[in-house]
Amino acid sequence: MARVVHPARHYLNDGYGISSWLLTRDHKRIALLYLAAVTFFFFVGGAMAVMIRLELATPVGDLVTDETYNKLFTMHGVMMVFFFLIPVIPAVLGNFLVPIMIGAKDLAFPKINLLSWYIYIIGGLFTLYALIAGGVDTGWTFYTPFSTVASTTNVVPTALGIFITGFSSILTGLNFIVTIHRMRAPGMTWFRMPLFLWSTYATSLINVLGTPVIAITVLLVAAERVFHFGFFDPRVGGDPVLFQHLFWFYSHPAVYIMVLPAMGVISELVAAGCRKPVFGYSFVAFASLAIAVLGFLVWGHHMFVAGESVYSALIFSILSFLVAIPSAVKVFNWTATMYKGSVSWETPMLYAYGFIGLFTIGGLTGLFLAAIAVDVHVTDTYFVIAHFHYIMVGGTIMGYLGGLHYWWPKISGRLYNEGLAKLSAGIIFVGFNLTFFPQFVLGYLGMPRRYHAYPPEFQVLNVLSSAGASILGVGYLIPMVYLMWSLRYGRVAGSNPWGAVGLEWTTSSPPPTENFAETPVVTWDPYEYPAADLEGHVA
Amino acid sequence: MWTGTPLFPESASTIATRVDLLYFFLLAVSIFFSLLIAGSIVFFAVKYQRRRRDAIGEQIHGSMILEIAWTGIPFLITMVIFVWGASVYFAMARPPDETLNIYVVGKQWMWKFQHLDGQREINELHVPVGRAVKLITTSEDVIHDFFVPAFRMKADVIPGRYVSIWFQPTKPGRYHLFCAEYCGTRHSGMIGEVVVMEPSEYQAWLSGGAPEGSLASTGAKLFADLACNTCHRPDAQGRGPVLEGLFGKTVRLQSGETVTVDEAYVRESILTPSAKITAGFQPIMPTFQGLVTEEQLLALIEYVKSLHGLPQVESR
Amino acid sequence: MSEHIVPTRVYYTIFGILMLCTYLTVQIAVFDLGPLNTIAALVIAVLKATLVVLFFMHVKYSTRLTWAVVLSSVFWLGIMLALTLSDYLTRSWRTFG
Amino acid sequence: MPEAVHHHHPALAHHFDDLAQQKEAATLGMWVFLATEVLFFGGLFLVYSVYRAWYAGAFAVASHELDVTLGTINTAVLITSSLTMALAVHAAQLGQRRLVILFLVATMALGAVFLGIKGVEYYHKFVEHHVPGPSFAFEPHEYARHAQIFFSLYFIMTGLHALHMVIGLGIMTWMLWWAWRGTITAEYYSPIEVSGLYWHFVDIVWIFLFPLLYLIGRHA
Ligand code: HEA
Ligand code: HEA
Ligand code: HEC
Ligand code: CUA
Ligand SMILES: [Cu+2]
Repeated sequence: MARVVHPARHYLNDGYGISSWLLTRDHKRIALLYLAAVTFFFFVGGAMAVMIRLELATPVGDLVTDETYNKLFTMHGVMMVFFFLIPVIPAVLGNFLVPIMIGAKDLAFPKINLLSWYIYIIGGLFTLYALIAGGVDTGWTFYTPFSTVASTTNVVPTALGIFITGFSSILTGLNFIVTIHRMRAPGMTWFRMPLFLWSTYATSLINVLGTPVIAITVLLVAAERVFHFGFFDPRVGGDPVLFQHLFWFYSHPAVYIMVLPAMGVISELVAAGCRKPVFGYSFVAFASLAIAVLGFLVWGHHMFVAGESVYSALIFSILSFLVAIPSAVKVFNWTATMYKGSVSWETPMLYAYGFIGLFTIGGLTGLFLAAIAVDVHVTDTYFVIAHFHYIMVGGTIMGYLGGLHYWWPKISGRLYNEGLAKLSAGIIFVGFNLTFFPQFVLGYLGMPRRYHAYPPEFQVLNVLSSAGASILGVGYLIPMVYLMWSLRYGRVAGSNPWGAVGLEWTTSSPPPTENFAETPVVTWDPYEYPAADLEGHVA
Repeated sequence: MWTGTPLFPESASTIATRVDLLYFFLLAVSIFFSLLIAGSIVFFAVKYQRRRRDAIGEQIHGSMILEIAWTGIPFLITMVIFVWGASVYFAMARPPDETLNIYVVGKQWMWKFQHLDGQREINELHVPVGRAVKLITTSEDVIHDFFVPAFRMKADVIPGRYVSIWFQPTKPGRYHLFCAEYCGTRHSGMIGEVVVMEPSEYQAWLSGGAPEGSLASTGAKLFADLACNTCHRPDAQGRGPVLEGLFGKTVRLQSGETVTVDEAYVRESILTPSAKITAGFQPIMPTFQGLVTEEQLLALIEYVKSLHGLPQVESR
Repeated sequence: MSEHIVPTRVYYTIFGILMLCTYLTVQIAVFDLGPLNTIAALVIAVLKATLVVLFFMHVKYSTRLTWAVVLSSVFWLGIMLALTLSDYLTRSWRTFG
Repeated sequence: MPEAVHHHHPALAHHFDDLAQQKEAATLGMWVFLATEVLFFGGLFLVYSVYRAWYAGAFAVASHELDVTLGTINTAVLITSSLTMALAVHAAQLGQRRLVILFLVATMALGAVFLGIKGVEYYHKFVEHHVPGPSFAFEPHEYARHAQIFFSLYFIMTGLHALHMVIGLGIMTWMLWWAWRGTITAEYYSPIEVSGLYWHFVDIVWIFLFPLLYLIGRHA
């Protein structure tokens, strides 16, 4: 095959050896450090999902004990949420792309960026310690007073793990905010920024304003266990429901931390996949900010049956409907972008289709949950489980995989095997729906979540779900293989394999350590096609 | 393979059909939009498929009219759903005046039911068809959740508080009762059944056995055993306030505030008398924290309730 | 630019006011003003905090962006307090009628 | 200012264009961090508000156990340290190295005094069995349960505040070293300025803690 020359010096060969990685301050290398770490946690969390689904293949609890089962879903939730889904897109793709997309040499605080990774790893080690030392069984939500007085498992190390990791999110968010405000290249105005940056910025706002609250909350739980404080203990007059307010004040906005970056990725994929500006650019941009702000006003919808007052339930319900609107606006705009586009069927675009469809289903079922009367029936059932896996797995992971495939040539300088990529995208799509669609039905039937054993009439649907999960698992393993393979054997990508626009495609693949040979001067709008003219734009 | 696999839950309470109706509406909205989006994606992807390697799309930037439409229409739809959902929810939250009251205590990992006539049950609850039933729930340890799918009814059972929920069964039968809030190791084993019976059968079941007498009479006995009656006397001669006719009234406190006497207030008065001092009295009542169980508290509350001077509104 | 150099006189004045406020808040606490006690204490605390932010922390002389960061942190704190208290304050409201 | 001066400044990091951009980034970064801190402490203030509203009586009684005199002295100490901090920044802006050192030392000394007094107060509480936990005791007995919540709040709020002070002392030591070494100049003083922001913030937290914890129901 025709070998295109690799750029002679780039960030990957700029220094070898362990310390050139572990002490690096290059945002691109740090992104790869994160890539390794989050992938590890994904597979740990995924292995637990496999165990959960195996156990639920039969109605009786026969594979693992109830105690173990409770630990499995708790650790699954904790790993997947705090150590995989929250960091995944910001810390991997965001770290790699934010400086490049605005034409900067690095993030504003490279040392703090590296520090964030170490903090993340330390938090992860605490949690892994909790896992190895026997696990924790409170559910990822740590509801009091169970977590503070009843549970006898490793709540404190897990809580500390989450506390510590929180600072990694905060610092990453802080770094992005400052970078986007202060480091844009000449001519890169706010409305010339790619939409991925808008959504990263919105995500960072949530990171900075929400994460400290979960930090203090889990700290209170740990303190209550260690020092016998009484904030959430009804025996001394504490209110266990107060914990839920604090927890969800962060954890609802956190679901937007988990989906907004994926939305940003989708905007990029759709634009490049259609070679067309994103329809209604400014609406999509402001929708991200609207989601970030409104997302802070709805947390009480997790507490409709938890003993919150009837009137505040009404407030939280109506606000939850409002926060759905900007998401709807985004979905419509992406779909409209395809109209009269030059629509590609390459792998990244397949994932984008998957995201839009599955996110729509997940989001629409969110409306069921926001309608209080229906939520009373389906809360704490598999309906909720299906809702959020549709958004988080069907949405965010699809977005992430799409982004990873789209930028892989930039990151690695190589092309992966398109046939295998399409195949695995298909397998993931089918496996995903088979896993989680039956759970909607189960949920409305009334099967409670966090159940180790269940009435026999629910078995058929559960078996379908378990079968789907095994297909899904295979689907997730294939990309691991061909992406790794491509690092060595893949065709050399060239600087712009997709014919896309955006500053990242104007520099070589892989980019040099300082990202650009010369600081670019931006004189064009985002997504201004055709790409061919682009070279001429660079000053 | 599908025999015995239900795809839709039974509806066995007055509220269930109302919830289902809203559910179907939501389903219709969702199917419409899912098909709209998925259909458009497939259609555009096929119709505008990239045919030349260097083809670009038509450079369309947006349309104000469309933006307004797809902001406004979903907004209106969601407001319909909100109002609908809220009104059904209000019906759930507001029990009718005439209810059959039953006390529920959740603990790791069982349900205890206490009928006013004195019957006690574990993990099984008998109720008559066609009557509104109000459950006054509390927990001995952690948060549990009382969930009967066939009734579309669910509420967290919270330690330290009394949460009331109500339902009116419409069909005799046996229905799943689940604990729906994670509560520890045997959470999935904290299940039971609600048995809805014809009124006549229910009467027969009731008369089947109430060895200990009514709940109020248990409370009366406790009231004497714990020496409450040394201070609380019907003749206003005791050192504590008269409790007759107190329940449901409004009491003025020393701090100048007023409170309505409900289950929570009586409970607090017994466990933390100092928290709210009744105007005109000294804070001399001792705390009974640790001396009475949740179930004994319920008996005492029921006794205080039974001291109503007026004809009882919340009849059994 | 925030190169603005504040004359030390300003710092000393602010310091004086802060000390005075501290004295005041302790004195006021002794009188029984009913619920006004808490309000008075909070008003004084907010006043003191504002002075520190504006002068010691130079926000008065800073960019709009700094103002925005300060105000949004306070605003978000307000969201947290207001919506949570909306639950606590209405819990005892009856649904009857 | 001419470009060239900036470019050769040893403190300019490679990825910034000039010192001005670097300074703006540092200042904004600290402000964003402080926004985070507002919500961190905000969670505690929320818990406080709820229980203060519920158990006003017990909180008033429990608050009486705190030593207002020590609390007031500490407030004054901290405000003074804020003044010296502001003056340190001022001196840094003017490049008065010796004054910077002097005011930093003063700030640190005042911070240490604050922590010392706090330690004395903690010791008293420990002796009086007012530390929540199995050995907690409180008279009058009927307030004991809710007083325990008050003291839990007292310890966690002042404890986290004190932790911030300790971190602040650490930062100040570092700044002292930089000032000593002569890194801090009229051109490059943003490290001092940014550390000052942090110090003032910690002061503000105390400005709220003091009335909320020490001054409730004093009149009774
Ligand atoms: C990334 C994660 C993510 C995202 C983005 C969302 C988005 C939404 N979620 Fe979800 N949610 C979770 C993750 C997420 N959720 C998790 C993890 C839980 C459970 C936690 C636990 O208990 O363990 C949960 C639970 C949860 C509950 C509580 C359920 C319960 O426990 O009882 C509720 C209730 O209102 C809810 C609502 C919503 C709504 C209204 C949206 C909206 O933002 C959705 C908006 C999107 C759309 C509406 C789709 C696009 C729209 C169209 C294509 C057009 C048509 C639109 C209209 C007609 C409006 N979610
Ligand atoms: C944020 C992200 C996230 C992700 C990605 C997932 C991914 C998956 N989840 Fe998870 N899930 C949660 C977040 C997530 N989940 C949360 C927050 C909860 C609630 C927890 C709680 O209640 O506290 C939950 C709960 C939850 C439950 C409910 C448990 C219960 O309530 O009892 C179930 C049940 O089916 C489930 C299944 C799955 C499956 C099949 C996947 C699949 O997508 C996973 C696919 C991945 C793989 C299969 C890995 C591939 C690797 C291999 C195949 C190698 C495996 C190796 C060995 C087996 C040795 N999840
Ligand atoms: C030593 C005397 C004493 C004993 C014993 C006593 N009480 Fe009381 N009780 C009082 C006084 C005095 C008050 C009013 C002051 C207050 O609110 O604390 C009161 C208030 C009450 C109230 C609130 C009434 C109102 O008008 O607000 C209830 C209910 C109550 N007691 C129930 C009981 C029960 C049940 C017991 C036994 C388990 C009991 N009391 C034992 C003295 C006593
Ligand atoms: Cu009780 Cu779950
Ligand atoms: Cu939510």
